Amino acid sequence: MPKITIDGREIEAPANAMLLPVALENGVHVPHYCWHAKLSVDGSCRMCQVEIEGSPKLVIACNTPVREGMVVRTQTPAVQNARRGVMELLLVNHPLDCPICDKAGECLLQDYSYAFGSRQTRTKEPRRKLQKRKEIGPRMILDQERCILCRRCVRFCREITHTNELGVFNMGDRSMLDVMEGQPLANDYSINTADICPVGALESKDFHHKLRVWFLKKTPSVCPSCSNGCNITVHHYRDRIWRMMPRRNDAVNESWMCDHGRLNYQQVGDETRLRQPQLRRTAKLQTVAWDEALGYVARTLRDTVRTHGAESVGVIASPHLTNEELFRLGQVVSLLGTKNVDTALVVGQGDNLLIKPEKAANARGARDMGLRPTAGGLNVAAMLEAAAAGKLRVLYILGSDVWKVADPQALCGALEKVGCLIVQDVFDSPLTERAQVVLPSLTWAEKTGTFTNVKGRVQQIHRAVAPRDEQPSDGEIFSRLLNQLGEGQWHFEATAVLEEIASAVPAYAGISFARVGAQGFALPESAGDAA
Amino acid sequence: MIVEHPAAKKVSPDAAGKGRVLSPELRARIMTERGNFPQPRSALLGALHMAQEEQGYLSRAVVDEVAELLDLLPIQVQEVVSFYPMFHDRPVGKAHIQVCTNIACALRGARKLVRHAENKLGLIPGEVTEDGKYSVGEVECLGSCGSGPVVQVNNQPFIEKATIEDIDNLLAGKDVKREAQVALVPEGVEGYLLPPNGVSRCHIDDYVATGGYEMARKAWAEMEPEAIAEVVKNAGLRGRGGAGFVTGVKWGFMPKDAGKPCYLAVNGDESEPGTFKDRQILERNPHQFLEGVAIGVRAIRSNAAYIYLRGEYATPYRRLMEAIHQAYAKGFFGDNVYGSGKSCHVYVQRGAGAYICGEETGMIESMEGKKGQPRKRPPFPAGFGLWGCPTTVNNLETLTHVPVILRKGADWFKARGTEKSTGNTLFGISGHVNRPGVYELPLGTPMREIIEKHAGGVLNGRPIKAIIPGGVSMPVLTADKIDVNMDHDSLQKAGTLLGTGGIVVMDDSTCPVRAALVIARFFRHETCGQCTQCREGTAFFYKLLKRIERGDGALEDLDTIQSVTTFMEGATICALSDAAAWAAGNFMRRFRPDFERHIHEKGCPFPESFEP
Amino acid sequence: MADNATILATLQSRFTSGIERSDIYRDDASVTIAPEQLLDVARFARQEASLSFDLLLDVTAVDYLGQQARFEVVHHLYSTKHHHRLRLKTRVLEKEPIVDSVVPVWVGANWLERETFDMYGVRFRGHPDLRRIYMYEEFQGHPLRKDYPKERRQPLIGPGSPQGNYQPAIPEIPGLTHVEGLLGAELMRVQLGPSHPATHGTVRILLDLDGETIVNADVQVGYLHRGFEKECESGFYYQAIPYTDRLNYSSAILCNVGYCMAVEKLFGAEVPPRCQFIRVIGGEIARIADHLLCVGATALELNAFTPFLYALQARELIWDLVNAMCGARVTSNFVRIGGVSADLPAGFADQCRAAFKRLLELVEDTEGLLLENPIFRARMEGVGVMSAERLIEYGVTGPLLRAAGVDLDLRRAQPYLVYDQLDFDVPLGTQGDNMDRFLVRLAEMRQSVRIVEQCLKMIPDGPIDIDDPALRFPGKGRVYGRMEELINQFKLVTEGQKPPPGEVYVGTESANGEIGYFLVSDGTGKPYKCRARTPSFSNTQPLAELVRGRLLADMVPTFDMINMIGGECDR
Amino acid sequence: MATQTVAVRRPLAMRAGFIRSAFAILKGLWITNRHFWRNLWGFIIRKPTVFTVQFPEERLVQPNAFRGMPVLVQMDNGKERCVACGLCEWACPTDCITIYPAETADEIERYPRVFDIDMSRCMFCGLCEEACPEEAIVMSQNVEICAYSRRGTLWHKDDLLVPVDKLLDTRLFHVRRGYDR
Repeated sequence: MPKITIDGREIEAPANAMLLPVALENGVHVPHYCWHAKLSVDGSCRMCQVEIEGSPKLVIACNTPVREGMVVRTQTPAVQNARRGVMELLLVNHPLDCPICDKAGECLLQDYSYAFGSRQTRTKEPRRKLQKRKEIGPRMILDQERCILCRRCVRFCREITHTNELGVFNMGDRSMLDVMEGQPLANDYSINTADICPVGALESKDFHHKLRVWFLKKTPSVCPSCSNGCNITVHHYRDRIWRMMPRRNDAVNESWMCDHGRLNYQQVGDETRLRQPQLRRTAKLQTVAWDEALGYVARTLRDTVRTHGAESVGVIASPHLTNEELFRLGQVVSLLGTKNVDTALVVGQGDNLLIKPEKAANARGARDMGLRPTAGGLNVAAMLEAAAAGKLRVLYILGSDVWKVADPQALCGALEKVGCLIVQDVFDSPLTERAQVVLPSLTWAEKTGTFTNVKGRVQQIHRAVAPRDEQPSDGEIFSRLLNQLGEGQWHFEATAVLEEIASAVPAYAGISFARVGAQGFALPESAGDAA
Repeated sequence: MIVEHPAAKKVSPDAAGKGRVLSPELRARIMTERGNFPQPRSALLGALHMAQEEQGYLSRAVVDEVAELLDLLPIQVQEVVSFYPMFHDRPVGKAHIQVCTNIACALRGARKLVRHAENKLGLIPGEVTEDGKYSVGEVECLGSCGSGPVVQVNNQPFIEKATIEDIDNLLAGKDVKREAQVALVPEGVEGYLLPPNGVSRCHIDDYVATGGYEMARKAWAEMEPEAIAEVVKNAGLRGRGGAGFVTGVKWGFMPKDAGKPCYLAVNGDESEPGTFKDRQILERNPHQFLEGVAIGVRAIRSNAAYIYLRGEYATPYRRLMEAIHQAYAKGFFGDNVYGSGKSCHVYVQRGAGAYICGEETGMIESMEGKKGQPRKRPPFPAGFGLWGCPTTVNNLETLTHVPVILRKGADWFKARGTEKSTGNTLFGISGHVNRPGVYELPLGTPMREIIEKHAGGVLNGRPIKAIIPGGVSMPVLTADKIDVNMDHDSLQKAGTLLGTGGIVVMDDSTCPVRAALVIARFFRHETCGQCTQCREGTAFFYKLLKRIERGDGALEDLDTIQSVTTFMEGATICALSDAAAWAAGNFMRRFRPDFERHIHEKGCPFPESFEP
Repeated sequence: MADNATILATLQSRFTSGIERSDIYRDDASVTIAPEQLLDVARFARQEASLSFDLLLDVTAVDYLGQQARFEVVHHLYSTKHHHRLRLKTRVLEKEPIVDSVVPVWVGANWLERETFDMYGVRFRGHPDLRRIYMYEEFQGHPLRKDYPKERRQPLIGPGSPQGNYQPAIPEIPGLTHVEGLLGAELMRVQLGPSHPATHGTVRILLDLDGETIVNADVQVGYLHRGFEKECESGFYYQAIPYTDRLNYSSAILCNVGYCMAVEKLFGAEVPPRCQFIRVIGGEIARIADHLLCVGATALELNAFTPFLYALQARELIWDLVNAMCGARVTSNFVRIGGVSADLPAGFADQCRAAFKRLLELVEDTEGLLLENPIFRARMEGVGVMSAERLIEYGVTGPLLRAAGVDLDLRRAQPYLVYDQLDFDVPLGTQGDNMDRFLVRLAEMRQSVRIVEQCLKMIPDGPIDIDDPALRFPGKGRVYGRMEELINQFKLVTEGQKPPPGEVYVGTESANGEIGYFLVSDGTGKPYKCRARTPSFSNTQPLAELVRGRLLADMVPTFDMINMIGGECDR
Repeated sequence: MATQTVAVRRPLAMRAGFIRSAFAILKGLWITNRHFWRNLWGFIIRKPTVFTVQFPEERLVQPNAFRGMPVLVQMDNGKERCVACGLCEWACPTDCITIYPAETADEIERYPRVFDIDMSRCMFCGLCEEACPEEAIVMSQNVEICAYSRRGTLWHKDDLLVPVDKLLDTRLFHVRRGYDR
């Protein structure tokens, strides 16, 4: 562990580390463009020059290994002059695009120019003209004029996705970033290039000209699209999600996320979402009050169990719910006494980077919370069979994944026959068309709780946007059902429920929100996935 | 042009596919070339040269096909194609007339030739005549400054000291005279780099007759690598590529047992305006150089040398390849050389017109078939060079000294030149002198002697305005510094550097702003575009100087130049940025009154000056 | 005048243990003292001859949310004798935010402490009457606390409030001295205001009358409370400037100047000379407008209608000047951090001279109609008298204090901007009655005219802004065409000026006395604390005492002469 | 330069009440009469010296610096100069501006799809103009912004557009004076 001194502060650095990450980790902000924690060192932007005692010239911190006894200065006049120089020269050809550039507000060029650059423009020369707003992929736009040729994106495509779509063509000041004709930037992770672009050269089409970034509020969360559980930051404003950005977590997703997950936020603000509970009194579903709907559900369940036995009730859980909600659901199930409980899970394609085949954020959590058939219980297929045979009288389906998983004929047959279908979901679906009761569900962005990813890492999600009309969360629905079904006063408060889980589920012993923290909590190895 | 290499491993080209544009022969040759290198990608530049020769230009289909042959992605090939000025990704004329407009040629009126050709064809640079026969291009330095202006048609030998009539003849399809460049060992100098005046020692027998390859034999058969390095170190031989590092010491940096192959990379990419010496060695004395290569390979415990030769040098390339064949035939190269049981191979790669590939790591990148962008250091080439292996990079002229040193001993060598700058060197002198050319002289020869005695004084006897002592990347000197000695230390004291020893003389008709502008244009054209300061700063200088030259400058622009030079010096991966800053900064500082006159008089105050 | 180091040394030598910290930042001396020592330090500061901090300018608090000693109660002191300043700071715990009241030392602390209690919930031990002052009794929470969300709705405002059956709580008035009138009758309680034709200012005065004699008065301010400080703290530094307009809306530029000077002091920056002159010109013009309103309205409320029209006609001329200069007549929003929004318009000097000529005629006429008028004199002379010492103790500043003969004008005592280069008189009264106050204002207008005329002659050419993108937007022409300047504009607009962390107080002489801004910066673009010490608030406080025992009719001229500006008093 | 204190001169003590009162009355009459004749004369020669303006028949001529309601500059091609950069929206202390940007095929790719100013909240402070990097929003001479409903105080983009030449002599002249500050 070499000891080095940065700006008079003694710092212990890991051996063989480069100076720049060491400085950044210790709170010494050395400006940089081309360096990125997760990419190889390029060393071309020259912004991170620092002074090292005994070295005649300034050196770039990103490519200087730490040495025992190294004395580094980052604020000397020479360093400041060098930074001013890089800034001035970078801006010589930069287009006056701040007003129309989506990056304005989180642009490193702006930040560093204001902090380290010269105050006045000295150049009077015309600026370089290159192609603007070139569509380089289904989700990405390139503005060559804005590019400062840091080549982060090039390295991303070379080193992370290994797809090599981007390249720098020509030499000298004619250099420009581009793709080859016929080979668009279309990989599954293409929007990450917009994140790592320090300027507005690469922009995601989805966020293009949507909102100025300084309006955005940020809430840390976890991507709901697959069981990898990529850490994200939800950017929202006026109770609407505008974009999602990956949040660095070296144990899960490094600094990346896939395009599919990133763009999978529209459903939260969808106008066609279910907002009110509905009840089918006659042939048509009618909007009713919450108490009425829940009362009906509780009554139906209780009466069915009483008259036909617990085995005449089936519950199909959703792997999109949080651990806390699933735990509550488990309590409902055990109160009813039925063993017919399973989770419908969509399994699709995965890749070897981030995308996992299980297309739900909390499939592992659903298994861990016991929402799978126990001895003598029926799984999804068996439940549908039983329903079609008229043995199952009430089917309580959460989410619409079952529609994608089950054999359509079996499902239709089951739904025809089942006495009472209760559907709890975010959207209308063929299921709701056949339902007796429809309960609206909340999306992940509107609630707080935990997801367990495929590797058994428990991670927090936080409410980013407020639900409309004080719509209760799924956990709240289960708690109210519990209240109506049995004795006791159940409430739903994620912190408290997680404490209950900690004491009730052995694998989750000792878990709490504090322990989960921002970077998640890995369940012990012994608590292997029961799948 | 590529001759099948004796050492090439045979790689059979796959069966000709459909929709292919390259001829099967060419595909086979590319596959052969591919076998020359540890990594297929290294064959890229050669393959592109061949493909361009056959196809005229490198269309997308060619790019795709070359990529396929070399296991690359089209984008990797296209990046390289777009990087090198010699590769055309759009059609050019059957005769692509390239006129060098850099400083030495410009001083001799290159601009008039360009204008004449353009007017005659009714073209602007970059266009092709309707019949597809002709196109005109300006190029930055063809490496024949001593015989400027120089014109090259396609990749044929240069038309030196070109005139307007030459252009007319060319366009009329007639033969064009090709006058050779002056390259002499002046009387009283014991020359060893150049053969005796008027003699060309291209054939191996001529060379062997003078005791050639004896030292190579000795090195391989009798000497330990350390001993060779020691002799060369004692001789005080400093690299002739510009930086002047002691060659023996450099060889000592190579790891003793790296567990990987080591390579000797030879830098024959002289592309700096004012420098045109290596060409003379290759054209007239290639075997001495090859012997130096063989010794160098031994000295660093390697078994292969890769020579990187600039792409425009058609004749030197031919001569070199012939010499290599002769040497292989004689067993001076190959496996088990001189019965040592070791092998020593030599390979040649051609550059494609990028000056930056003269920088050692830029050259290594280029040799690996990539864009010639210098590498960041650390790691240094001695540990991580060609294909990740330890590599020593030596200048072509430097290696040419080595056999002589071994033959005659360090003391003999040290008797030439000055204490710290030993030996002879090839001084190239160009610009406004009566006898421009290459002269072999000991280091430390006074500049006045070179200009007035050897080069015959300034044209028309005019006074001197400015002298660039060692290629345009070295700071310019004013006329009063003419008495400086041409060695490393003296020049450093005078505020400049020896560089490659290419002297450019400008007489008093010369406008220093225009001279600075031409040089700035060169650096702008040749920067690799990696580091911010260099990419933007060189272009910034060019635009700014152009504005000042036009008469639209302001006094604060001069201060801007001054401060931008401080941003560019010592701040980038390689030294090109420094060179560009020195050139612009020193012209501005040393000729500030002339710059100010441009601003005050709103135009150029030198009516007789050359055109930039 | 003792320098800061001496002040701190004096305090430290006397209180060896109680002083936790003392420092001088940007020429402001401040000491942090243990809560239990506050009263002793206060007494000492007031009584020690070399300190003699007789004027308590301000009491407020800073909420350091998240720290255990969450509230910092801040007192700003001034010495009318030595003309030096001191800031006393006391940290109190979040759990029991209690600190000693300094009312026994300075009676003027009364309202200031009530305000601090109201806004922060800090309680003052020994305070005679710790009620809310701005917010109504039913208000829940303390609005200036950092954890009080700006958007929060309260039961009595906004949708869902029980407006139908709302009965306002009637506060108890403390300290009734007479329960019965002299005539043996019951005291009559009369409500003057909040909107009364004889008061120009929204204030509610509960009066207990014995016949026509005022036995008791409780002055209740806060009807114009707009949460100035909360608004400032939720916006950037530059966004607060329009809000300062609305403090003393009859002399907005003076409020702008003080605020911008405070931010500049946080930066340690000084504006160029031309800017300083423009600020003086603007400020003095605004001062004339303020005095004209006071003079005219007083005449009106004493039933002299014509002088009112003359005064307002004169003020109209002033508004034209302000309009030409700032682009608005009242809400000038003229001064900027690091400069002013625009240079003086072409021909402004001539316009000024012409306006002043007519203005002085009108002032003369106003004066001519009033000063000889027996009715006016009868209602003004000898009314509302209070001793200079008592006024100082109340924290009164400005013309009110000068009318009592106290030589306290910050332009003279602690010259700022270019006042030290100017030649002007400070008019003082002799008897301290309403007539003196009236005359001082008249005289000050003439002095202001004199100052502006001098400035117009002396004003140098040069820049009107600090050319530093950390403070001031770059010139527009440069923003449109140049990259660095465009970026600076973007950064400055989106992130605001970011002064280094620290706290400063800047007091300037506004039309009604010292307007002081106390800013705490945490290094971000938004002020962590932005406190305005406004003269009207302190000046209104002695009203009850001024009219006690006088006839109800005396209430009107006394209140007029205090010249309470609602926006400034209630913030 | 120096400042000094001076005592204000108080009117003489009231003696001989009647005479002085009579004198005061005469003086008052003299002053008011002077004003009366002066105003009358001004009325006759049509150069009124009173400051009353017969609005709406008569309107004040405002100085160039005058800050009326903010408007959007309309370019010669009829489009707004605004590119929806959002700086004014952010700088506005009262949050009265609402902008929704969108993309166009024009050379400058961005334009405000929606640009609303809530005039009931606007306080005419001019910070939007100061923040604007494009000279797209400027204060105008117009102050007549009353409406019959709250909705009516919401001004939309089309209402806000004012051709640039209409602003040139007034506010733009003023703004451009400060270009090279």
